[in-house]
Amino acid sequence: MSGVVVVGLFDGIGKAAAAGNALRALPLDEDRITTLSSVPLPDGSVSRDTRPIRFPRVTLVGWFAGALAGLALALGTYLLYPLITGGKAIVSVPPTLIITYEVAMLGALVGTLIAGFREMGLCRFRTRLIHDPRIQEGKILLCARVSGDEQARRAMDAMKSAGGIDVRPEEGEL
Amino acid sequence: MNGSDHLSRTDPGALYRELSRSNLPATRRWYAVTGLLLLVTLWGVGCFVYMMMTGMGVTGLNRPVMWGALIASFVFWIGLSHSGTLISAILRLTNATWRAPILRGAEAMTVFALMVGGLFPLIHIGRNWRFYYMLPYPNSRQLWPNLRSPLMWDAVAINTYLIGSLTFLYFGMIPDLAIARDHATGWRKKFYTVLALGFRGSHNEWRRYHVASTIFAILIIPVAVSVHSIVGWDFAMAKVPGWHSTIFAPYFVTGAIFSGLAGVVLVMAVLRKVYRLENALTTVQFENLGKLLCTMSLLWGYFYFSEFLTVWYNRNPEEWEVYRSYGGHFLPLWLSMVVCNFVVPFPLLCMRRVRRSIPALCFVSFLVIVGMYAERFLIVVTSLARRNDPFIWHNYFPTWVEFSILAGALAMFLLLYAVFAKLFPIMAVSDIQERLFQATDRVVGGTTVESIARPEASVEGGHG
Amino acid sequence: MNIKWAMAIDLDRCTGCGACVVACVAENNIPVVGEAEAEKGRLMQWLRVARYWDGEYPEAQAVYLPVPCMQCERAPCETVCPVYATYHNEDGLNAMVYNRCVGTRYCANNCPYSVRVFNWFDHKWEKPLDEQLSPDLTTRSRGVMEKCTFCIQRIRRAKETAALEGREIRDGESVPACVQTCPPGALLFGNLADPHSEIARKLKDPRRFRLMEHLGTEPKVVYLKRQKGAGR
Amino acid sequence: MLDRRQFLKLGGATAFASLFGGCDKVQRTLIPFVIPPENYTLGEALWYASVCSQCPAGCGIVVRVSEGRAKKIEGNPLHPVNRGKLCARGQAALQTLYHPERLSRPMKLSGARGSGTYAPISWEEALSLLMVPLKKVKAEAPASLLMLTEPMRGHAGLVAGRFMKAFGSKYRAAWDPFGADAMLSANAAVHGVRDLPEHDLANARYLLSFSGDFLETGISPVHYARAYGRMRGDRETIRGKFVHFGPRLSMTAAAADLFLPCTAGTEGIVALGIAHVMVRDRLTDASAVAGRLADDLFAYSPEAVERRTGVHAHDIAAIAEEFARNQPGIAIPGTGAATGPDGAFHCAAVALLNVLAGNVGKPGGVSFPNRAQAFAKYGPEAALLAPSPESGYAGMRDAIEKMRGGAFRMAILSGATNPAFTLPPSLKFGEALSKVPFVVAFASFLDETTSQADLVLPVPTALEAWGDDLAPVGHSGAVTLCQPVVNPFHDTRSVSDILIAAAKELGGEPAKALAWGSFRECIEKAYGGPGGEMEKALQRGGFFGESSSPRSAARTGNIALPKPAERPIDGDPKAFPLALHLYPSVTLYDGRGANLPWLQEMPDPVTTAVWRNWVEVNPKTAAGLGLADGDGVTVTSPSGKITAHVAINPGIASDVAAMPLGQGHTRYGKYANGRGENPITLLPAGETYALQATRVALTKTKLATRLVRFAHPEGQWKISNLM
Repeated sequence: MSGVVVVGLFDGIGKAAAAGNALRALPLDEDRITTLSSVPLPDGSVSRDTRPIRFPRVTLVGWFAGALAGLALALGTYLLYPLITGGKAIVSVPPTLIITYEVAMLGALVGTLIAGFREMGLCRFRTRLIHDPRIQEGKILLCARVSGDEQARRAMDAMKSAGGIDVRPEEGEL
Repeated sequence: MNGSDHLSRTDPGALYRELSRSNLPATRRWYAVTGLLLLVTLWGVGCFVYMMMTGMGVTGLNRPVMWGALIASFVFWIGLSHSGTLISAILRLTNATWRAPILRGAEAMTVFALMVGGLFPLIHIGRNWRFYYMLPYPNSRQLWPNLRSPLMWDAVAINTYLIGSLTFLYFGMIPDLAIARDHATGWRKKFYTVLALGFRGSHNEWRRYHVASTIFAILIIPVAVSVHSIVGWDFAMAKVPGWHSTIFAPYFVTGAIFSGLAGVVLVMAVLRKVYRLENALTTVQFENLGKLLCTMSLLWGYFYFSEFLTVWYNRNPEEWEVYRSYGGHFLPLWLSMVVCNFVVPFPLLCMRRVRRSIPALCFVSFLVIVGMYAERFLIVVTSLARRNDPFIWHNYFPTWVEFSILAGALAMFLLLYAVFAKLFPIMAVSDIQERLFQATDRVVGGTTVESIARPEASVEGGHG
Repeated sequence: MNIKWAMAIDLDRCTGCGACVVACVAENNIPVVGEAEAEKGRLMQWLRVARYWDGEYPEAQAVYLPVPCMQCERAPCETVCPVYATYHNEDGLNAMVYNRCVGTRYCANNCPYSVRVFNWFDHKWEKPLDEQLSPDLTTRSRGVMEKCTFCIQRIRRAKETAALEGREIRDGESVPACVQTCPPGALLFGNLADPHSEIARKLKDPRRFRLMEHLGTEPKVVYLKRQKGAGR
Repeated sequence: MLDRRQFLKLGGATAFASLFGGCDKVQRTLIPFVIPPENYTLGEALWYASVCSQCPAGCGIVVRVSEGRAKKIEGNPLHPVNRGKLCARGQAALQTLYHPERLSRPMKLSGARGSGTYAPISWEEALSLLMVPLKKVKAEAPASLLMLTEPMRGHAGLVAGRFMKAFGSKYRAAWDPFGADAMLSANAAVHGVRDLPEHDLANARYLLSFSGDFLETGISPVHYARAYGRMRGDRETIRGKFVHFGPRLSMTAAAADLFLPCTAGTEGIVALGIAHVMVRDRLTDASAVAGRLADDLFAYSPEAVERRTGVHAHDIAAIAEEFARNQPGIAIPGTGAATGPDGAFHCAAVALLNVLAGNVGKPGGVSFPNRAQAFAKYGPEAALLAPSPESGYAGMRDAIEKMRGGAFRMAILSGATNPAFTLPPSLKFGEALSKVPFVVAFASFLDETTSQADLVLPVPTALEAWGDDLAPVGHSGAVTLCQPVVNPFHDTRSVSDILIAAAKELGGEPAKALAWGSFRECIEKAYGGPGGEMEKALQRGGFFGESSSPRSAARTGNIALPKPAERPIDGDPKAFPLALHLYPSVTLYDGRGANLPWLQEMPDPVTTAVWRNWVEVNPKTAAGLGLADGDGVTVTSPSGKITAHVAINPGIASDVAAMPLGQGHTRYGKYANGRGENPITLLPAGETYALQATRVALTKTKLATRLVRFAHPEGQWKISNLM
């Protein structure tokens, strides 16, 4: 999805919101507009997140994968090394539950971490990503992925007229 | 919000500079302090190596006191690790607004306390160089761990908790690392660039970041509870009078949170003082921690009383001998436990003046730390020293080797913390920014109060 | 043949003389720790003769209680070992595999009888005292737990002899060193699973009791109470 | 799993295969850690029979030998004395063989006399050093040779006795600190037999012990302990009852059904009180107590006895009745009663009870086997092979006096009884020995006595030597044979071998008297030589077949009761409030076991102390003196002063301080030295070797050492928690 991204810095959420509205009026699809900011902005204040958040399912998958691994570890130990201890049965349930539970939680945590990273699009060190460190001074970087020079020009106009600073087209991924 | 054109009421750049003072280039004093800590750590390591080469006999352990100060410290440090992540997770979930300044420090405490605490079982085993016998991997010796052993439960649980806490700490730190990256120059720039993993603050990132944080917070709470429950079960599973008690799991968790809170107070006070974070860490945070501490003191007192009552009423001779020794050989220890954990802290913490005075709160927290260490020591040692067969009773006192290792562990914890604070954002800058962003002053009648605007609760689904 | 080794200790016969202790030390390569270590509570003897006082002068009494490993049927020590260093062998004994032991000492904590001893140091046998070491069993290195084995090496030898002669092991063919030497014959050892063995008959005695029976460890060491007065 | 034979078979197959098939069959799997190493059996062990020399009881042993090294000592199951059983001291005898401080080479004095510094020399030099003065003494004054030994039994005694006789000296003193002098004279007075009785405990229904120590250190502890066990549990419906009188709750007393503490030194009076009741209540056949005896007994009414002994009158009466009604019963005196200044009186009073109960010569009673019968063929020399179990104290005193007077030009020392340690220092044995110009010691270890010699010759331990033995009790006429169970570990020669060699070199009379090539030859000649019967006997451990016919007691009526000695024990009761009760250590015996680590580390049965000695006192007495358990005290008697630690014994009479013998060595190697002080120091040099001969005072002292005990001071009272 590489292409030209028009970016503009705004020093207030009101201006950014106005620019966002102008972009949407171009028209530009909701999923082509996003913001970069140092604090999370409420959804819909400038841009709206249209992609459903599905990765919590991976947490569930991780949990079950972990549970299976834990169960396999516990049962495998009993069955592969069937040493009688304490005069008790070879397979014992409560320790199996504990091990299963702990490994399941581990699976869920690791699953969430990996899925979270993927979903957030982190760890893309080789791709050129749109960024402007000035957001750390409280600015909001409004980004709009445009197709074609015409759309780019109109988008830049819209941003500039909404009070954007340093409005420019950029090559890179969002 | 409110039509304000400012993201926040303070200059974010200035805010970052204020909160990241710990990351300033190291001063001579910093080198002196960490150097000293390093020396003490190395001394502890040296004593451990000496113990390993000579034998466990250099400790004060004996039959029947086969576990001593090292295991008490294990329980203590694992307990200390509890508040950080647990509190942070609970506060995150409940959206407590005052939480932001203490999150990072508390989470870091969890990780380092776990790292230090997790070393103790390895230090204490008789053949440390064979610790890998406890790892499940195929080998020609036909060795495999016995998962019936509570020690294995412990190993698995602590492992999960350590990984979870590290994840929690790191994940929560990513936006701050991004901020740091954008401010940094030189090698730090590269360092933070790698660690921030390309986080930029896009709307999608923020949204998913919040969801993932919430899931982590949800996941880590049961893990934290289970870890200290299992540490409690290490003891409760044993046929040792004084250990074999059903109340141990919740009792240990309570004690862990209690000591952890005291640890958080101390760490926060030190951070506040050393890095001049008075603006971020205000009396609000301390007072709230004080209130929690007061609750936990009461809760601890309740649990201890419950435990005591059952044994006292039952007068099972085997268990009663353990309690009798509280009035005998172990009286000083028992007194310090009760006084430092309940008798002094509870009434003091009921006073607003004490809660709002940072030195007073630190004093109480220190007492609690001492009291909780005494409690761990008492649980581990006394029960063993008064075993079922009275003929072989034997008392125990740690030797210089054990004291050195304990000192080394404390130094290691502080060293890790000092280095961490030097390299990483010790204040959750983005959380503080977020809070300031959401806050506004509102006139209500004749006064002006801070008002918080909350984004809609947009988290869908937790974990399964 | 089904085997369940057991020991009977007749407290009515035991005089507390300690012959069993030295026999055990001699048989099992048990190190001498010296006065300083003894003071720290680190005697290595696998078998102790506990001496309890009871009553006040002039009715004071000394009660002797020899305590070897109870070889519990439901052994609390076995379940807690993270590396299976101690487990149940085919004869129902708590076998200890020194090689596996990493020294968590959990087993010792979980043993209500406190009969497990730990090698706090590498114990040395001053030359040429090492010549007395029995080749039938190893010496134990530091960091390893050890305990009474019912002299498993003697059982092993007797079993091998029996196997070579193509028969089953006979009652009394193998007894631990302590039982062998006990001057008043207070100790008796045998196969409880064999209804004709001496021990099976002896343990029908109504005086039988087991140490800390309420803990449910099902010890295979059974005591016979002291009697009072003449006659039975 | 492989056993040895399978392994050998496999080994053979492997060797064969490797010739033809190459070496591609290398073992690839390790021995997994699931298998305990004890499941592999290494090599075959051999068992050799011999005799135990850790005390004079003469138990038969079998020694397990593996790869030429002795590994374990067990009782010889065939031996009549111990029937396979063995005590702690016997088990520990193995450590004498491999003791790091054992003498391995002859040594010549290199420093001042008595300094204990020696230089190793060769056997040639050592023998010439021995022979030159020996020849000179033989030529000039043969009567000035002194031989100081422990009592030597069997042919070793014969060799030594003949040697001295042929040499021309009559000064052969044999010293045994726990010799049964008092019991022998009491038996002579009461039974008319000057010998040790055989107590048939196994068949007795009632057992009265007066300070008896028969289960721990008495004449034959294993023999008695085994019989005691049988008395308790071997009969279907009968369980022998055991009542103990004595000032101290000892290990033996602890085994009793009823322990009745009495004032120190009053055991005989209690016995007479019982006798009084038996006569008064006609519980005995009156003919036994005709004449003077009845008059003598009149004074010992239970009430009078209660006043003197502290034992309740009703207890005495009840026990007298029980004793008389439960036939057969036995009354036994122990070391504690026999080693008082009037030990003979106590022993006689106890022996009288056996007579009154009519148990002499009956199963379950007391009998007198004929010990001399085994060596009857030697005629008058039989006494050399089966010496009477006396302490030889008179002989020692005489020898010391003569040494001091310069009567001896040469002394030969041998044996483990260590007179410099076990005799009261006030006898000045060491000083007297230094007056002897040349002293040669035969020893395995340097101790307080042997370290005063000019020449020390290493001897084999009992496990490496030939010999024979006749046990004092329980032998049933059996002669035990000793053989070297292992090749001598060091280059050592036995006393008998050296005496035989010396006799040969001296020529003349001695050479004729000791006409053997070696001591082994002497034994072989005596028992029919190699092959045949002796070989079988060696395998079995001795000649156990023949049993001697018991002698009946020579006297049954008209018994004269010995008068209680009117000598009070040393010390003014005001200055020295406590009677000192010395007893042989259960672990160290007379002190010879003190250098064996196994014994030092075996907790004492009563105090559970290890590695050090102590003084036992009653808790009330201790509290009265301001002493707590474990405190250091100075024990002062009129004759000396030592320090020790207090060990509370709740079952000891309140006017008694008890100490075990055996510790307090100064020159017995690193395991024995510096473990407290020798309580013998407190004893006066009396007419008899009396251990209960003085009173002491205790004063609190700070000591650098601590008394280590196995038992927890609080926990040891909590038996109720356990049962």
